Amino acid sequence: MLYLFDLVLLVVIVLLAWRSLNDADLFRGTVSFIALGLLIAVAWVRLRAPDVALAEAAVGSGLTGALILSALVRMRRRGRDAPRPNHAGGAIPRRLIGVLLLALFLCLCGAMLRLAQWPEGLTETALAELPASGVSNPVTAVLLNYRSYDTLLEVAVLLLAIVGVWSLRRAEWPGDVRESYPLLMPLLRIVLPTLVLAAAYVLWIGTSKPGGAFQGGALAGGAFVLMLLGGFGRRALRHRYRMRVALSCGLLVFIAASVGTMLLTGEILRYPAGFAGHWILAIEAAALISIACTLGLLYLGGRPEEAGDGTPVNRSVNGSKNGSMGR
Amino acid sequence: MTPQGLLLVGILLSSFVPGVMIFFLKERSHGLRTGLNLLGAVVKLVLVGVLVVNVYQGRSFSLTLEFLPGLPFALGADANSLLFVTLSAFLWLWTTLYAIGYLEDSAHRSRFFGFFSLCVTATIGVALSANLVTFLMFYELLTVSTLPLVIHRGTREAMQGGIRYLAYTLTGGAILLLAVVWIQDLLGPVAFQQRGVLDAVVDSHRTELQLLFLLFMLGIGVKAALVPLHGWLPRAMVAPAPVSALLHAVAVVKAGAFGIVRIVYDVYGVESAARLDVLQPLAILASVTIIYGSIRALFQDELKKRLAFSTVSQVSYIVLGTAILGPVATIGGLVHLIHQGIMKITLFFGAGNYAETLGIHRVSEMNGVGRRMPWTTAAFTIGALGMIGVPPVAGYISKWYLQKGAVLAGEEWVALVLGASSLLNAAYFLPILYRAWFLSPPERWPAEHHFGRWETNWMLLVPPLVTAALVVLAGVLAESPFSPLAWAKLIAAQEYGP
Amino acid sequence: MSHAGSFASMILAPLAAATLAFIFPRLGRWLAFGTAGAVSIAFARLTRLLLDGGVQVHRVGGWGAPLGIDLRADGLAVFMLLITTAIGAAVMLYALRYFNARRSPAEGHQERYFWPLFLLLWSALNALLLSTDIFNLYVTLELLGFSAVLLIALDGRRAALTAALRYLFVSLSASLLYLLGVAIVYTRCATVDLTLLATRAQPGFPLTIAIALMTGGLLVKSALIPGHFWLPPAHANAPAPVSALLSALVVKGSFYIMLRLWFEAFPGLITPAAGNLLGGLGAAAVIWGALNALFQKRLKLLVAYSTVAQLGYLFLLFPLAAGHEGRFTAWSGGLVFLASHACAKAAMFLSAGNVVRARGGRDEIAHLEGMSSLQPISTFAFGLAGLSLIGLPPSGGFAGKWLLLRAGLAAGQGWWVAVILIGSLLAAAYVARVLVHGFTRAPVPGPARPNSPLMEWTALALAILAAGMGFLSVWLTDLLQVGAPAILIPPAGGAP
Amino acid sequence: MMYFDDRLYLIAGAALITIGLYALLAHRHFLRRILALNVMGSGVFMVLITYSARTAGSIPDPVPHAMVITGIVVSICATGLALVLAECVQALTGRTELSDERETSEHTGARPDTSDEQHQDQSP
Repeated sequence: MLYLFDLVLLVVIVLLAWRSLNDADLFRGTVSFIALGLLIAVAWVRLRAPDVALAEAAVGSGLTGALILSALVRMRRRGRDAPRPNHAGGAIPRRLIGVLLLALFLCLCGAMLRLAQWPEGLTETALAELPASGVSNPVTAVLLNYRSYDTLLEVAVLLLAIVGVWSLRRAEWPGDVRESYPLLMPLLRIVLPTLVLAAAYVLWIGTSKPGGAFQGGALAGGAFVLMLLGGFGRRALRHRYRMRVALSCGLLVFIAASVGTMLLTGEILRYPAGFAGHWILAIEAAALISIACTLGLLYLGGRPEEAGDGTPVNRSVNGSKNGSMGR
Repeated sequence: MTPQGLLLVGILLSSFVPGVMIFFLKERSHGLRTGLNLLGAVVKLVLVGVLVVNVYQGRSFSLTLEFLPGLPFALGADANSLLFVTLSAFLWLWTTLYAIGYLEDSAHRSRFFGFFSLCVTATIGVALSANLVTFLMFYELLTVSTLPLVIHRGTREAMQGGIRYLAYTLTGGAILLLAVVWIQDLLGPVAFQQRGVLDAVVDSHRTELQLLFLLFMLGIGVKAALVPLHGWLPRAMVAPAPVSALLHAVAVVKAGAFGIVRIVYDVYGVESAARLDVLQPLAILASVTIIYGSIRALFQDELKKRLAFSTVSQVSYIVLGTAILGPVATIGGLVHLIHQGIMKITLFFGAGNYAETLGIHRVSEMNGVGRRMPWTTAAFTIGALGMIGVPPVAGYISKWYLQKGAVLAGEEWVALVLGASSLLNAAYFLPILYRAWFLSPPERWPAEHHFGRWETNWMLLVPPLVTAALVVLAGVLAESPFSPLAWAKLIAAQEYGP
Repeated sequence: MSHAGSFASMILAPLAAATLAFIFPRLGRWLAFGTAGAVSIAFARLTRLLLDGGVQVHRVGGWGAPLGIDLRADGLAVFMLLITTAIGAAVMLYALRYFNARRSPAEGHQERYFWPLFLLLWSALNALLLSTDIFNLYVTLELLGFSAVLLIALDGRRAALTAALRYLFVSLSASLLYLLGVAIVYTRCATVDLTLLATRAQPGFPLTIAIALMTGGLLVKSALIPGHFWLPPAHANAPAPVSALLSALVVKGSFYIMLRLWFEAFPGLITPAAGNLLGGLGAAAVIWGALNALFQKRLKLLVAYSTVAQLGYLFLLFPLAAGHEGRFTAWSGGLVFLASHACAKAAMFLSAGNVVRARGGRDEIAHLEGMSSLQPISTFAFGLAGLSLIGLPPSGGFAGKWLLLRAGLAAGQGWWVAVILIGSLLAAAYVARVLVHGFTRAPVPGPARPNSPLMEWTALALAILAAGMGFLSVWLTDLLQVGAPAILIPPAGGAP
Repeated sequence: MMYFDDRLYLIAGAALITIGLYALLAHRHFLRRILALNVMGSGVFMVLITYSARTAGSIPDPVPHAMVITGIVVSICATGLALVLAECVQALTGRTELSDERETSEHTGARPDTSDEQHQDQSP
């Protein structure tokens, strides 16, 4: 029964993947992609990876889909050449690609299926050290203790993304939807605080159960996006200095924690014994703020500038490429 | 660093430092540039003098620096290098003076003199290098620092000449690099002083060593302008006259000839080379070059081109002397390294004077030039007679030793080559002298300049007179203890010594 | 404790400075200046520790591999850090004057974002060089790739943005291939630590595929033919200091990971055929890149294609360092060549930037008349850097080629020798092409806009470093000996 | 431990990677390529997660889970950057596909028509 479920799930996943990439209409493709993300999250649950499933549903499917959809809308609106239908033609003959990739597929399957006798992985080691790690969720222990250095660099990637987006162009504010959807505002007034609370909860629970800064950050980031859609917060974004601090506080706190732990224990990010949980929570809290802001502002797709503030979207070509025009 | 080492470095730096400083001078600071140039040249000459005296008294000079893993950067002063160092340092002084006079008021002088100084640094480095990799380093530096001089004028023709020069010499350099790496692989680091390193492997690696010799000759033969690798030399004539003087008499061609001397005597050793049967082909190639260059020279109307083909021919005398087994031929070859240098530089100074003063570039325009410019023409005449080999001028000494050496070595056919060459030399130089002295001058020279009381700028006049005097002295006083001949005999004695 | 501070300043100082530069844009240049100082001091201390006490390992979080992530400074890492520090500092100085907010608002925008991006790139590089964890290397690769893409895009023109986007696509897909390889390796060996992998890796189909995937991804990132297509437009259209960083350092990052994988983690799994394949592609790159460079019309494209060619030389290291003799010679040769190319290419892009900037953005080679008299220092720097690319002594390029040639002859693989020599001649041809045009007389001293002396002299300093690096080659080789992969040193007798 | 057939998941992962790679090579529209990269990424993640679930321990191996979470965050950053960059390119070229290499290497054409906009945009 479960086998059948898996089979159907995976077949649908593969078909959706094909569809999302090859559908003649990009919009439908993107919608397929979002659905694909949700199904993949289900697959993660099947594979006993609830932390990943949460992250996938919130970030991989939801936010990515939202980003692509809004970009698609903007590109179509701008487009002198509307996105051409499917099969625009590639650089390399398709048949050749097909043959090569088929070979690759077979090689991959062969290699991966042959890994029949594998070592145990690091489960036992990770579990053995769990009591000393300060948290009881093993995934959080890996992310913020065993391999916290990866996470530090990952938070740096988030900052880099926002610096990059801001360096590229000025934001085009989403059109004001308040008038077309009168019910939106009351709804948002309820949903937004709930989401923020949920984010805090997910962060908190992450120490012991599935959840954590990224999942919480994604929720809060979603709230941020809704806020932007609802037209809130434009005034808040005017305080660009505060915004920048919020975006960077995760990384700054993480770096400070690295230096602090190094001074205290002699090793970077080796938390003082007995206080690991506190350090982790502090880092996660700061990271959550930065992650939420970053994801929200990625959705905006540019730097929020005073010039664009309050006025509707600057739809001209000029307005969209402004800052990047230096030489 | 020992004081001995410091002296060697000082000799190199005496042109390198002024050269680098000159690069950054403003174009208009003429006085400072001239001062630096002459100061460097004089200091270098003095230091070389000190070196020669000390070596003569039996002190040895060497310097090693860490360079590549297992392979140092090494300088040293043996008899061979002194011969070349002295020639270069001495002619460098006069060429500098000449160049200052020649380039008065032209553009880009800082750049020019900067590279000029680097060029001589490289030449001195070639002379002083004590192992193959150091030699290679300065050899390539020479290529690179000469290029800007060749293309100095910035004309299309100059560019083409420069590109051809670069193509030939860098290809040669790459081949030389291959040979150097290869021989290092075979023998370990090859220092010039240790002779006979090859003896042990001559029989076991015969073909490999023959091939290596070929590579060395291909690599170095480009600069020595051996036929068929000479193609760049006549094209490089587009350079200003002092550069031509430098290329032909002091630096590039000489470095090539000197390199062949080094390879045959100090890397292979004459005996090993003879056992490998590589000298005979080299002698033939040199002979072909001698005849070919002379014949081509015969048909050139452009004066500098005629001189250029003459160089192709004359430099191979040195190679020929090296390729013939026996001390006498060696003496002939080595002494010609000096003699050819001073004779050819005199000729180029003369040609430059004609061009700069009267606008004469072609032999056919030289009618009666001896009456307008008697001093220059006198110097030119001495140089030309030397080239032909008229006694008692310097060229005669070289040819005499070469001839005798060939006969002693049982290579009589070389005597024929030398005789033919002398005839050809006479055939392309005598008509010039005849025109200059005995035909009547035209009513107007192509582009005449006047320079006060002398026939031309004094800075252009003094150098050819000095070098012409040397040409005579080297011939007349050949048997004196400080003559080039005496030095060549010393080297030959070492090479063939016990 | 002694080395922890050095590791931390290497990675965290630029990271913190980048964050602060983002929050306080006006402080960007001062933060960069301070970072250069901090990184230099950390580098000096790390070198001292290495030379006195051998390889330094820092266990981040105190766990140690396989559970934790290790940082390690061995000879190779310090060697690469040396290059990174030197060029990073030089580019920093150059950029102080290159972007000037007072000149135009556009430049103000560039300046504002250049510093955080530059500092992030720097920390990514340092993190990459010090990491021994192949998953952590994936994260650093992404950090490096993103910052590189964004720095290119800073130029703002159409060509630059298009090139940046193409580079981003290529870089992302290559990273995913790499990550897939990491996944297989982790499953097979239960660790992602390079040192542990060396003991745990067993030959077999899965690991072969994993190595192939990782190598493939890294090859594309290091622009080896046929994965080179993205490089010329990206490097040629970026702002000058960025081009210098990209060509000198960024492409070398992925090459460095390849070295770690092939010679440290999986030396037993590499067949000679695989080495020869890489060598063959490298040889093709040497020739193809140089030929392309020779026929470019634009100066910066010429320099960029030259990078394609010069990167090819680095890959000759793979067959030669796996030969039966002269392995360490080849290894050190390739790396000395890498160092010298980094300095020379940075100098070349910076001086080309000076020349192009003085001409108001025009960079057609045919219009370089009078370059040698209008921008003498930059021309000189370009020429000196060219000497190193050609491989004339005493440049580092010469030292590197010399060692590679020795290794080639020692291993009896003469065909690589031919490639090296022909490549040198082609390099000479394209360098000479620029210089010869630069020596033609300027009709009129054009409307040149003078460059800051700092920009000119930075380029020259790097060029001198490259041209004289041969004299450092012994020191560099000794440095590389510290903790060199065991496979390079044959058990009987040392390296030649 | 719940039963599942890991081979199915591995094949599905390989299929996602291959499909993504195919779309990346075959399509030129920016958005399709970005989607393709995401699909490819999901494939890689699926391989990692499947392996972690296969390990014999009482719970799945948490290390690959952490890696995948890192990977997901990196992918959304990449997606965000690529989208904005793509929009910039579209704004400048009016196209939603990467033009030929030859076109991109000639930059001079872009300059005249952008110079005045630049001032306009940048003036505060």
